[in-house]
Amino acid sequence: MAAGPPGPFTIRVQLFARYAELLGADHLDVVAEGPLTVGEVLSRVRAFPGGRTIGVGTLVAVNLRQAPLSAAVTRGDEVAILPPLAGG
Amino acid sequence: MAAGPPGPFTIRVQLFARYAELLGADHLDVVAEGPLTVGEVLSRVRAFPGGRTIGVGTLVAVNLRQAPLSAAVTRGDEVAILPPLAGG
Amino acid sequence: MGFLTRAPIGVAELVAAVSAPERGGVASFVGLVRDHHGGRPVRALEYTAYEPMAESICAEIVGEAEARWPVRIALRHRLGPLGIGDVAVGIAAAAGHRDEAFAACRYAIEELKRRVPIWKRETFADGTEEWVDPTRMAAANSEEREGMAPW
Amino acid sequence: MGFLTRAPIGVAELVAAVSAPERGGVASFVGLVRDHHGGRPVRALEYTAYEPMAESICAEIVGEAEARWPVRIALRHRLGPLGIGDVAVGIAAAAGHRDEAFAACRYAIEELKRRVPIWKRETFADGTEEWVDPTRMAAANSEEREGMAPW
Repeated sequence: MAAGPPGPFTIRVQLFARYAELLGADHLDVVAEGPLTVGEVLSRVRAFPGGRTIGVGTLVAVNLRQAPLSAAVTRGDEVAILPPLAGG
Repeated sequence: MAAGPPGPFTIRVQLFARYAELLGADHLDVVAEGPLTVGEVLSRVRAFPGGRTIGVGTLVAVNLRQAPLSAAVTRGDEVAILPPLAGG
Repeated sequence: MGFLTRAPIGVAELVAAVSAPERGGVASFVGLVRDHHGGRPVRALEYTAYEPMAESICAEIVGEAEARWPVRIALRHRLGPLGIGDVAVGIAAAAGHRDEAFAACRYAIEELKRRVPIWKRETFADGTEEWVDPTRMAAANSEEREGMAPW
Repeated sequence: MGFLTRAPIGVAELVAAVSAPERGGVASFVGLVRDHHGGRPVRALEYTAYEPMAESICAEIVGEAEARWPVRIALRHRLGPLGIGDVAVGIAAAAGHRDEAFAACRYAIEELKRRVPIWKRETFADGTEEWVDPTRMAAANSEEREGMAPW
């Protein structure tokens, strides 16, 4: 990913299933003053009303792949917080 | 199995696949003067023309179940000599 | 892509999609919607997915299996409302030898359950609804085998 | 009875025959007629059986699997002339959990190949015909994996 222009930017965080229900939205926008880690994005989301129900160890995907809490999130990345998977 | 009346009796031996082809028949009749073992029946069959192609370790079934060479064959038993299985 | 579908899944179509004269052994698995879960009677359920990621991970899993074994894999997961007995997931793996077909089929279903972002909302017989959480089920019902896995 | 058939075998019918709301995991296997064997191109083949024994042993194998795992098994083997790509054998095993379904399906195909008196006559592309002998193939072609198993 290119770093993009400097200054604040918006990270669109997608929510699914139980998390979407608990936070009452299928996405949230997190305003970042600069690059954040996945863990920092998760903390911002947990500060929204209902956000405490999201576990600190929940799965997070960046650009369609699971990402560790230490991974960087930059301008234009697609972030998604994934409740426990139940496919199959 | 009941022993049946004394005296000689005929054992119908069924042949399949390659053995039926090699011996030119889908069954043979072995005349027994008294109870025989499976191994003895097999020896009699191997004495027929083409019978040497039947291995001494071939599978033999008595009354629809595999039987060891030492098993007894008595009047009324259904004997079958089974070439190497190739189902599935 | 097309690993996700809102149409019924047929095992015969999956098997046909991977079969070939040189791949004579085809192992397959279908998972059906069960009529109970964790000891509670289920009336209906609905699958949802993070669709672009689910498609991407399904493709990755199929690619991994086809790289590891000389197989061809077909995989479908249904989304939307399903009734009891409907096929939720179907996988077919065709190979020259059945060992490989079974191994690849098993790999695909295990990895799908572990990695593909799909969720299931169950409606129980009493009308209550719940998002299925296999991790919570395993902890809460560790003594009750029914609760540990959808099947 | 009815494990042997001269009609085409459909995997969907086998899966449907064993599926039930409480048996949500269905593993299946189909074996297709391959277009080559032991490195030689095959044109057609014919299966024959010692039919009463084959039916009896199939019933025994299904009974063993159903006693060992909480499964329901459907099993069919085709007899008579078959073309390339036709289904020769089909097995479906349905269980509450997929471990059991896979294990039982695998057990049934392995035991079928080991114990059921069925024979296969192959017609090769050059017109020659031969009764397949897996024991001889294994010995003669131990270096050539293709020759060791029909799939």
